[in-house]
Amino acid sequence: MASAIKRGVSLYSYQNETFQGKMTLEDCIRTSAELGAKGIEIIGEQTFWGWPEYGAADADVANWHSLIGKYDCTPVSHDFMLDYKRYKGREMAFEEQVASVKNDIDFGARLGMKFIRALVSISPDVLVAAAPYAEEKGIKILIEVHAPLHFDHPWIVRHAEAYEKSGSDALGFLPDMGMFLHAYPPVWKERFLRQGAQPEIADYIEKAYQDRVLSEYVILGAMQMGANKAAISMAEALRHNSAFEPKRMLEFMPRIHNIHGKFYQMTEDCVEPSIPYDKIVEVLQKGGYQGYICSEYEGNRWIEDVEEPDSVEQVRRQQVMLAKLLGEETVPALKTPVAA
Amino acid sequence: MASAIKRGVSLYSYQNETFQGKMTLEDCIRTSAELGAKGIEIIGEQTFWGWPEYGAADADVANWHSLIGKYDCTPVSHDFMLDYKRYKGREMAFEEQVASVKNDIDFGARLGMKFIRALVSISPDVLVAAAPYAEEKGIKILIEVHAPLHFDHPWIVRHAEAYEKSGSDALGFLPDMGMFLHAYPPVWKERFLRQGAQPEIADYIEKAYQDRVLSEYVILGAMQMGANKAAISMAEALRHNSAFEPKRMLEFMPRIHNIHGKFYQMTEDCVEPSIPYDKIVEVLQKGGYQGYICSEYEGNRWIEDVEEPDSVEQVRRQQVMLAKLLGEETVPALKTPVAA
Amino acid sequence: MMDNKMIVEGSLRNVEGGFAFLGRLPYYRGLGLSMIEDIQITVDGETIAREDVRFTVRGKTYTLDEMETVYDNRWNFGEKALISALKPGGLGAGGHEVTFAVRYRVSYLPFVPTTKDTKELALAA
Amino acid sequence: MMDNKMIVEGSLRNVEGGFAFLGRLPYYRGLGLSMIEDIQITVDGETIAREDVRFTVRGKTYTLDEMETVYDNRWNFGEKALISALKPGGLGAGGHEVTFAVRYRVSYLPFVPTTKDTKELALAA
Ligand SMILES: [Mn+2]
Ligand SMILES: [Mn+2]
Repeated sequence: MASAIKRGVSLYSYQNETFQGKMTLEDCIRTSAELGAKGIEIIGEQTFWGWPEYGAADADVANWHSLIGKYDCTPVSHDFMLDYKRYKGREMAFEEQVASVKNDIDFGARLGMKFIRALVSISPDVLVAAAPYAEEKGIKILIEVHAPLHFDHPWIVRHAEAYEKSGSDALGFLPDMGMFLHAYPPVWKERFLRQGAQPEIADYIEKAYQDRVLSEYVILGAMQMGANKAAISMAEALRHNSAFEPKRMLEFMPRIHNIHGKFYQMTEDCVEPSIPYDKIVEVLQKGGYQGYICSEYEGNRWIEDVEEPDSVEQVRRQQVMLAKLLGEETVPALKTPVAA
Repeated sequence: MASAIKRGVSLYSYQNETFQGKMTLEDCIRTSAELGAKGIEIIGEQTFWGWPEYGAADADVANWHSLIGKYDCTPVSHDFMLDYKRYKGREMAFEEQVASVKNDIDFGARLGMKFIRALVSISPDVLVAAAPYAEEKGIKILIEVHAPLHFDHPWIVRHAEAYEKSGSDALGFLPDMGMFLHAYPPVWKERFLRQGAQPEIADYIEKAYQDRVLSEYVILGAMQMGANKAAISMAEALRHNSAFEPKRMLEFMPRIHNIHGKFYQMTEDCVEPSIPYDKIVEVLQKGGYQGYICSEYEGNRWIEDVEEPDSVEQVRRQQVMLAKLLGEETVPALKTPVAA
Repeated sequence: MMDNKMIVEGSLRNVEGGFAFLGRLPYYRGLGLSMIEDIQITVDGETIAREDVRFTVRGKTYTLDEMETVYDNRWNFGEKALISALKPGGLGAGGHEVTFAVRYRVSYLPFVPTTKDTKELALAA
Repeated sequence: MMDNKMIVEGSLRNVEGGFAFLGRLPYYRGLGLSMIEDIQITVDGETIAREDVRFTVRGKTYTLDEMETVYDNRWNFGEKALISALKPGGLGAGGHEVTFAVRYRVSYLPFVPTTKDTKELALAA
């Protein structure tokens, strides 16, 4: 039986190609659609030149709608970046921040999105103040719960409390699956090895992470083994990453409306070695989740020193995995190769 | 109605007096008993000279039992310290560690304790290996869940999984209430002010903690305000402390058998300004907890630079607070002053 | 990310009063110009003074000091900006080692990153 | 904790071949002697060489090197150890500034702390 959970892609995944002009917006949308990932998420200012400082051109927005229609896709989320450090030496005042969020609500609505994604650096008060406007525009503002934070972090708890108190259903969460990092990603280890990390120390760190040893102990252990700079960096990466529990999403499910399907590497047999998608999908189904899981490929930055990332192939593999976990009968496949 | 929750004291609370020989073991036990805190917890090697390197004298152990009997108290926990770095340059091997834990199980049993407290630095495998011996001796080994860790930290989750897998009920948790640090402790702030922290920056840090701002942002904010060394230390203290949620104990209640009633300061009207004991007691009652809450005074180190800590008065105030929260009708009071 | 794609290959050339190349921001998004704190160009070991650096996008040219208060223009994602150095006579023919470093203020980071790219570039005609 | 109680007031005196005072470990528990990594005594700005420091508890005296492999004795909680410095002639009459620093290995800490106490002490008769 097919699941109520839907598949999507954040175009962030194709950043290596779009940065270099190797894929157009149409390539991105068509590729996702062919894989059956019909939900499209974007970082507004990555996809639309000009946003927000000099605005997105009407022609570009018209093109967006035309492509979404052409490939039978659904706009999911505009991920916005509130640049509250825009002015050197002072942070934006509260009202300026609220106005900036409203501007992104407008842009999200203009693109036909249901959600706009807020970063965790934004104060809950700003979002609460913008919530009535979001309701008017039919938009929900979702804060991205991202490692090293997690659903039991006091800052996220404070957001949750503020949302409840606001009484608005225009405020919610967008969990990034990277917070469930259950194994040290092989592509990370390999990069640190290329940078010269001693293999036996890299093995030790990988094993210690598997054993859930506290990051400060692992860093000390590596230092005592004589770790060089690359090996210490490999250990220090643990400070910002952790293996939290997917089941902790359950308590927050009524406010979870979109999911970042973060991944660092999909192997040839379509497995993410570091993030337990089987457990994740199980939890989401148990929680009655009916939104999208949007692929978010972030392995590019870990391999670009040695090979040109193939983002499309990586996304394809993750979509194959997701379709299988969701009980779909058809294996996602690409029809149109992207000219690279 | 009186609660099933019982009151106790960890003699750690009187460390400033016992270190200086101002209070004897009898003073400690009598004082606690007079306050109605009949459960006595100790750090074995603090109370018994010689433990573990040259052992505790039989006469000292006999004295312990005689005092426990004289004041109608109950031995609760021997907090042990597994010194796995005893040998310079190498950590104890697995079997040595297990043997060391067994030694402390024996000592706990000799003292009539129900529990021995393990530090979080110990591997779950070591505790699992020692569990059958603990069962034989009628002892439970409890790992102390202490800030910056918490019940959703992967290392604690790993312990919980290992305990479940072991099938042994001799393994459990001892939560330290310091992980529910809901406000910046006034005694910490005052100490940093004495060390020269700028008052406006200290106020900013206190407020930012109240707002649950991420520690790294608070540290940067303080630096940008021109924080001096003391003010930066005040901000950095946030890295190791956090406002987790008492309700997260509920899931683990079947394995929670003792509680550290950590406190930094009890005001004259018997309030702990930084730890929400009202919420904590509510959660413990909801969870059907029937063990002890043992006072653990740790304000001493924050004020000793400027005044001689009065640990007995601090413990008295916390016991008054606890008795009230637990619905007891009698207000705990001291009968015998301790000659200081 | 994209660190090694900051300098656009084959783009080094002499211009009126100096030399220039095309540069990209090493980031998964763009940034308003007020958040570009510094751009440092080093050629064959010699660092160009801050006041001798110019930044050009879509026909508009700025000094680094000017950029700090530009709130209505951006360095877009993947956009090739013209990075110029005032250097009378420009560069000599042949190969040059160019380092291009950008310091940018990112609102959500508790520090201000600098990213750089070094490439051996041949002077285009 | 207890940093300011490490040196026992009024305990400084000259002994055969040097001087000594009573010292306590600044910790809420004791430690096996193998975990005491170093003890440093500074008097009036002069630091005593490691090999000239002696540690005595309950009648047993050790050099610092010896202590590193002592597994059957402890510096107990609050216990006053005799800390001696070999210094021919000892100290002159009157007041002296003494700093007493201890570096100790704590299994659960990911670093090795050093704690010290400085006091103005008058030489007892
Ligand atoms: Mn994400
Ligand atoms: Mn404790």
